Amino acid sequence: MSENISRRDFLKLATVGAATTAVLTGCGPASRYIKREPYMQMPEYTYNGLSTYYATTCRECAAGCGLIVRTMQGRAIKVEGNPNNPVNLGKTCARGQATLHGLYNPDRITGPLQRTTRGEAATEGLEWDAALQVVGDALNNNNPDEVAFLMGMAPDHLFDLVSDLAASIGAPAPLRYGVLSMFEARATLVKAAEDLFGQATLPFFDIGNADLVLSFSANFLETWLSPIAYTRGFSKMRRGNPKRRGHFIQFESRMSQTAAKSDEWIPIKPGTEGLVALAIGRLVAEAKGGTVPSSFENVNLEDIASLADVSMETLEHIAQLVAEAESPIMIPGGSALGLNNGLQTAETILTLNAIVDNFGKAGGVFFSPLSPNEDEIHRPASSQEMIELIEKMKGGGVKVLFVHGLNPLFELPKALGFEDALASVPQVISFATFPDETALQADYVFPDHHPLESWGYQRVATGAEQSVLSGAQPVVSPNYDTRATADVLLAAGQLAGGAVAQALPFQDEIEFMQSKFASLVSQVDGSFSAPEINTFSAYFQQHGGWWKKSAELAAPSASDALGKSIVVEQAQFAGEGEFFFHPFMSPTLGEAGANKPWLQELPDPTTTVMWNTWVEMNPETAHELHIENDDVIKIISEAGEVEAPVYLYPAIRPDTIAMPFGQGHTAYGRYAAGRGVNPINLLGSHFNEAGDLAFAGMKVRIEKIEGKKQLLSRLESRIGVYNEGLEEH
Amino acid sequence: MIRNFFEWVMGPMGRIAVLITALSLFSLAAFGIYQTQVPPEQPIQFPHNLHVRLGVQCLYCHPGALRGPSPGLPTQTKCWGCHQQIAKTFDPNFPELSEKLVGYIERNEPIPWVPVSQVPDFVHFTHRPHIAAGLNCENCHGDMTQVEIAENPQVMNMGWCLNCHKSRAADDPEKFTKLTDCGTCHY
Amino acid sequence: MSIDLNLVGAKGAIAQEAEGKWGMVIDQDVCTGCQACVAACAMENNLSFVGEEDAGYGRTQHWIRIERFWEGAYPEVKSTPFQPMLCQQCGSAPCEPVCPVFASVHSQSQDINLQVYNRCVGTRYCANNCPYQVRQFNYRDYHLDPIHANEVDGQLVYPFHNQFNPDVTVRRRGVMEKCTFCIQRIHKAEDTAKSQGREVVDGEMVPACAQACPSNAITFGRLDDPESLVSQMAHDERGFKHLEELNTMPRITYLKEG
Amino acid sequence: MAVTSKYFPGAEKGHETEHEEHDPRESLMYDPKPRGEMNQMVMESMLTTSCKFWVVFCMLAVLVATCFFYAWGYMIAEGLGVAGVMRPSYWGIFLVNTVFWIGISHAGTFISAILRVMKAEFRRPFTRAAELMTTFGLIQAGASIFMHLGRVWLAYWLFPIPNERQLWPNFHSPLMWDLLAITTYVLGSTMYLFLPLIPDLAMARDRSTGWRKTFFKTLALGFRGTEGEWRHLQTAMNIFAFAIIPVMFSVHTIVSWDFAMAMRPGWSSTVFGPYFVLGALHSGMGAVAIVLCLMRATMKHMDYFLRAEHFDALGKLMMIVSFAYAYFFFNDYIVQWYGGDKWTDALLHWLEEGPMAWMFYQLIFFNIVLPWLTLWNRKIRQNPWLLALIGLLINVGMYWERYLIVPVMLTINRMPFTWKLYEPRIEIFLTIGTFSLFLLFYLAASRLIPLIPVWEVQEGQMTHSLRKVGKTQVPTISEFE
Repeated sequence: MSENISRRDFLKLATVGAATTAVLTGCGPASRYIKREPYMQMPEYTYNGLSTYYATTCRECAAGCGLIVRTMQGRAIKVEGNPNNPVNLGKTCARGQATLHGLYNPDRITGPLQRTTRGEAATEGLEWDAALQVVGDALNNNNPDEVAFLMGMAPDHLFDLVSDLAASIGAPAPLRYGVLSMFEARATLVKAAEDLFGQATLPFFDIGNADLVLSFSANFLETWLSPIAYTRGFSKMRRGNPKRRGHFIQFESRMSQTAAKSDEWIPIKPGTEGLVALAIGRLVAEAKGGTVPSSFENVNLEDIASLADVSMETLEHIAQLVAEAESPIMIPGGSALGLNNGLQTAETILTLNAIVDNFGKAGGVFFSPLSPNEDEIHRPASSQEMIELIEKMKGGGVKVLFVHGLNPLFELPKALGFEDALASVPQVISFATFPDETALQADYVFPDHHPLESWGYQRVATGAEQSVLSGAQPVVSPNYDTRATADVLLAAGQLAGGAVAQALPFQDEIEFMQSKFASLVSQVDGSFSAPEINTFSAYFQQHGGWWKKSAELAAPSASDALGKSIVVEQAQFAGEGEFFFHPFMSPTLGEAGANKPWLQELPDPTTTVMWNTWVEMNPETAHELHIENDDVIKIISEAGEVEAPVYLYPAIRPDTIAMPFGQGHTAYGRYAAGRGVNPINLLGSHFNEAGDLAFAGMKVRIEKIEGKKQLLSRLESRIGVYNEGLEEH
Repeated sequence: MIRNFFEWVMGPMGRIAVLITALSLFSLAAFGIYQTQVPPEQPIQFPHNLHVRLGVQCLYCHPGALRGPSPGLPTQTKCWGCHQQIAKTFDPNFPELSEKLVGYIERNEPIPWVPVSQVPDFVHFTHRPHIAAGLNCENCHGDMTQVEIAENPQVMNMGWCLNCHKSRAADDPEKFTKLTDCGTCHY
Repeated sequence: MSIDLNLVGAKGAIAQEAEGKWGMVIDQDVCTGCQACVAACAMENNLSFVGEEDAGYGRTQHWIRIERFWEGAYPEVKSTPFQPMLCQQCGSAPCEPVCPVFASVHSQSQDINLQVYNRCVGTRYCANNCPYQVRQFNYRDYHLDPIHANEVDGQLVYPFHNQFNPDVTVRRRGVMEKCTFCIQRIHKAEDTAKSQGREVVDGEMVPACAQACPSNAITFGRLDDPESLVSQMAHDERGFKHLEELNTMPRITYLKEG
Repeated sequence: MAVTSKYFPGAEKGHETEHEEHDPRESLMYDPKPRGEMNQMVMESMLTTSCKFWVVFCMLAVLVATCFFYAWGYMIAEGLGVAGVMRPSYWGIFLVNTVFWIGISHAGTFISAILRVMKAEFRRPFTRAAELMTTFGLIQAGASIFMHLGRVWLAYWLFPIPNERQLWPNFHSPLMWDLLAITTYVLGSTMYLFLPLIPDLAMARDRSTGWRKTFFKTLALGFRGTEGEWRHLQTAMNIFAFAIIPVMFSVHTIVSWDFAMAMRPGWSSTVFGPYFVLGALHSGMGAVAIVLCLMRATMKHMDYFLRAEHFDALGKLMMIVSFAYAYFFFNDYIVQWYGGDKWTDALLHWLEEGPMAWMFYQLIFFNIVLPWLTLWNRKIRQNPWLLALIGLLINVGMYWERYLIVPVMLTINRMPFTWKLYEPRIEIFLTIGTFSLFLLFYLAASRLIPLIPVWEVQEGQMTHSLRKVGKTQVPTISEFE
């Protein structure tokens, strides 16, 4: 009873009472006080609840879109597009939005690491001074010819620095590679332009002003070249002109997100894009009544129609449209070029543009302008060039390998044998920000800042009409004990001394960047100019880059193209099997998005699958094979085999199966590791004339794994979406 | 049985028991409410009244109130701006200064101030419009010339907000809807 | 006071003004279904990701989702135009009258549907009654799941929490949530305009989805201002509203393909 | 014997005569026993407990502790993620249970109030058992409602309590009406349960010792059976009997409005009110049959009080109710089908061909076909076990009906992109929990209060007598009621 209540009990009761009152008062007074830790000497504007905005560059892919990051109290809150940057004009894609999930990813590498046995998670930390020493020695003690630099796709300041570094010590120039460049077959596109117009450059397709777009499996709304810019163009093509609505036809064996927006999707047989282009070219030329170009003259339409599995009527109807269109444009896309006849296909399609004579006209084909401080196009390495490096590594020709911004163990097909090659390299130094597969195989990991924490600039290869140099700057102070790779290399260069120290006499990467701006400072045709370099680089950071005021699109010459004779032969498909294999880049994940949970949770635009890999298969085919949704099947190619659950995809050729690239990591953090499979391991090492991997040139067979199901997480309903009502649930 | 109980209650022991029970329950509730209102322990016993008397404006140390949502808490550099020129700072008789403040400066550590006037995180309070509406700091935070350590003069709960909002918008129906709209503070 | 609030509720139930204040136009002809709006919304509004299992079980926290359906069979198969579906901010919202505690109320000043998180007790009646199925429920404290945390000297540290937008409440388990037309941005814009003694100009305030949309498919603005872009586009002949027959008076106009 | 002597002077004699001449009808009313003996029988039925009883009791207690309290606490701590609710089925089994238990609770009031008002004689022995069902059922219903709240610790916001936020609940919301109606019903029916209990408690008080005596003494409120007390009691009971009937009808109508007021295909139907009330009675009658059968089987002397005639009457009631139910059932579906709204069509397709179709057909069989086939037969009606079995199946059918109405109908909405089927998770345990709690209450009650309103039975027997007219005996009812 309450007469003999001890003091302790009373206090107990009292606290209970306190708790209950706190609860009962609902949104009454805040009963818990928060201790706030202000920054050292924090500038006032950071702690009055107002946000600060910094302009920088998105580095989720190589397109070089400008960003404006909202920060508050030293934290990055939200990513928005930079409205001034000509590439994206204030827009961002999903991957750009999710950059923050990289910055604040719980799996980031927090400091320099040393690994005793490769492949094991166990590491021991070391100081940055020691790290610098390691890099310095690596540069010094090795025969320059045996030092190799492997870098990401983006042509940024670090690439320039490494090029200079390599040149100064006489090492081979750094290689830039990205699986994205493989999927969009950049090398082939550039080579085609070189063959046709004698100028190695990326064509720029002005679909914004076109009224008819023929896309040969170009996924320009997803990841192709510069998706934001091309999406803007698409929007303009459709709705930009109130009088007319642009017509859009997509040739592709599977209805991609891009094809889903087309007015006509024509599922031609894989590998026949070039032939179809030839046929259309002839029909158009005849319809226009002009002279039919030599290479198009003797084309057997019926054969092509039957080969491509498309009716003559369709071909004629399309040719009719093209002939009547004011400004038609034809675009060669990744999976059309990723074949052994890819180069010919690319040339044919570009020539098709010549037939309708849209070069240099609004809604036609142009050359992408070079970046301001760029002398010639530096395209990323083709797979062929990677093979050369791999052979060299295998032969023991590489003593130390520097890897930055690239995850070759994930992005290169197993068949290319990078894994073994890596094993035969004595010293591997990775600058990875995240613990990816390659970093796991590296002896040293000297983590770079996350892009949002680092300085830099990035050249825009294509997408904008004018020449653009996007600028990057840190929006937050580094979260962890990371260091900018450029600084590491510069410091290490000083340690190494000799030629390197002379070639790169810079204190830090900012000085280096300024040295690269020098030519731009006083240029008047730019977005801004400055009296001297410091002001210039201040503006540079403020505007998020430097770009020309006016468009600088050069026009290719039609006559060169028409003059060239093209022979398109049949595409060869490697391996035997009843299915064409169509790997494609996941529109939401991209090549490196798998460790960002919100990208994982974004439904794939066409299948609405989240968090996993699937195999797309035509329902009829599946029915014949007694395969249902979510049945796990084994896909076997000459190079390897993977297991993945089936998604019955109504819009894919019955003789084709498709798989998205992006999942299937064995490392790369808690959200990516052990999730889905990596279709790239099904690809064999076959190349086209331009040296690009013939990734679309595989045939595979499938085996159903009896009784094994894996429920795919779909956003869409399994009942309502197919209008098939209640068959499946 | 009931009757017995009532008789016992009516008896002297019963009355005492009832009294004690009632008192303990009451004090329990009182203590509970008090618990939610005690001002927190501050790293430095900062005498507001002294500074105000010396003529330091509120907005000097809490400048954010004029422009943005939160007024901000001064960093040690701000304190140091004045105090490094004040002899008293280094006078050992004033440990709060000569030890604590100087200590923070020497260790170059931030001062972990504890904000006193807090609203829960589902309330989005902005100082700017309130200052713009002609309110002064003391209207809500009390007269700082009277208190040493800052503490809440009143319970900052929704009823308190609404009373002021309503009284100030009584004559203007449009303003009234805006000021009593849930979405004005909760989103 | 109760009377005022009852009026608010009643206003939601029998909306006088069909026009509305804030509105949106979504052009399905140019929407490429790229999910940029979904990601932008998630980043702006502190949406929590729920993981593979819950996502597959219909518990995704997307405030905006992109729908597409299939028509016909191969090779004449066609996917219907991508259709972003988000809270239609109905003028006469079915979700409002059914909430027993006024957690789902009509904002008189902004004329949008509010969800007052701290008032919500989680009856989920509003979600049942929403014909658009755009209200999401917090089934767990997803953002406090230890699997997102690192252990730093004995304490769980959630790096993702650094990114939370301080202008938006982080919802705990058991409450309903939905698209707010980025009301925090509306407030910011109005506050800025007021501090400069002017009205909010058209296009000054855009929600995160419209801001990100690469194909400019989403337009946002004042419907009660005939000059504004959105109110002009809303009268486009391609325009239609979803489930108008229910007389919910949606504030979002969709422009159909072609 | 203070209770009855006043009313029936010389009743012993009358009873003797009745006892001597054999009455052909197997009727409780014409088969009186000495009141002392009868009271003793009731007391014994209360006091004699086998070890079986305690085994069952403990099992139920364990079930309640784990499936009800622990599971609920776990769900509160984890959030509703551990339950199966999702988009679009935001309401799961919790609402099913609520509706089901409210339905169960209806039979009690129906039998004890309406039949009392109608002066249906066969009601007498089992009014209390039925009335207990009302109270206990409503407790489960309330618990289920609170279970389904996302933030149950703030449930008090649903009640109109003055607060510093100056906010009131929204009286537009059907949930609000629901809450008020159920609260009223709980209070009303509990009091209505207690009033007729008083004389029996007094009786028990006079016949028990030890803690039971104090217990009954406290509850009996010192009832001594004076004329004034009887008069007051009768008045009070009549008032409550009449007052509780509209409440009973309104409650389930209002519960049905939770659905009928919502803009969902399949839900917004005007017939839902009476449909739900009939459904409630249907399941309630079934439940009564089960309870009576169990009482008769397990408790001592019950075969005297509960006879074939009572089950027979109950069976007839069940059949009549199932007729009415069938009418409203088909009304609901046919009208909706006739409406031809495309969403409703999709919904009906979903019900008839979807994965839950088996439930739909079982519902039709158990609730309509089965009673119609069997209850015609007097033999079946009079067999307690068969009737209980039928009652059980009817309840299964009714549970399916609610399950179809809540989660399964919620699957189909106006946004086909979100259609998805609900799967119960922790709800299953919570459902088991509520059922065991219900049974536990019953077990406790069976040992704590007389389940047979013995004074009513005696009253009935007093008022029925066989008078000699010429050579034959005719049953009569004395005018005293």
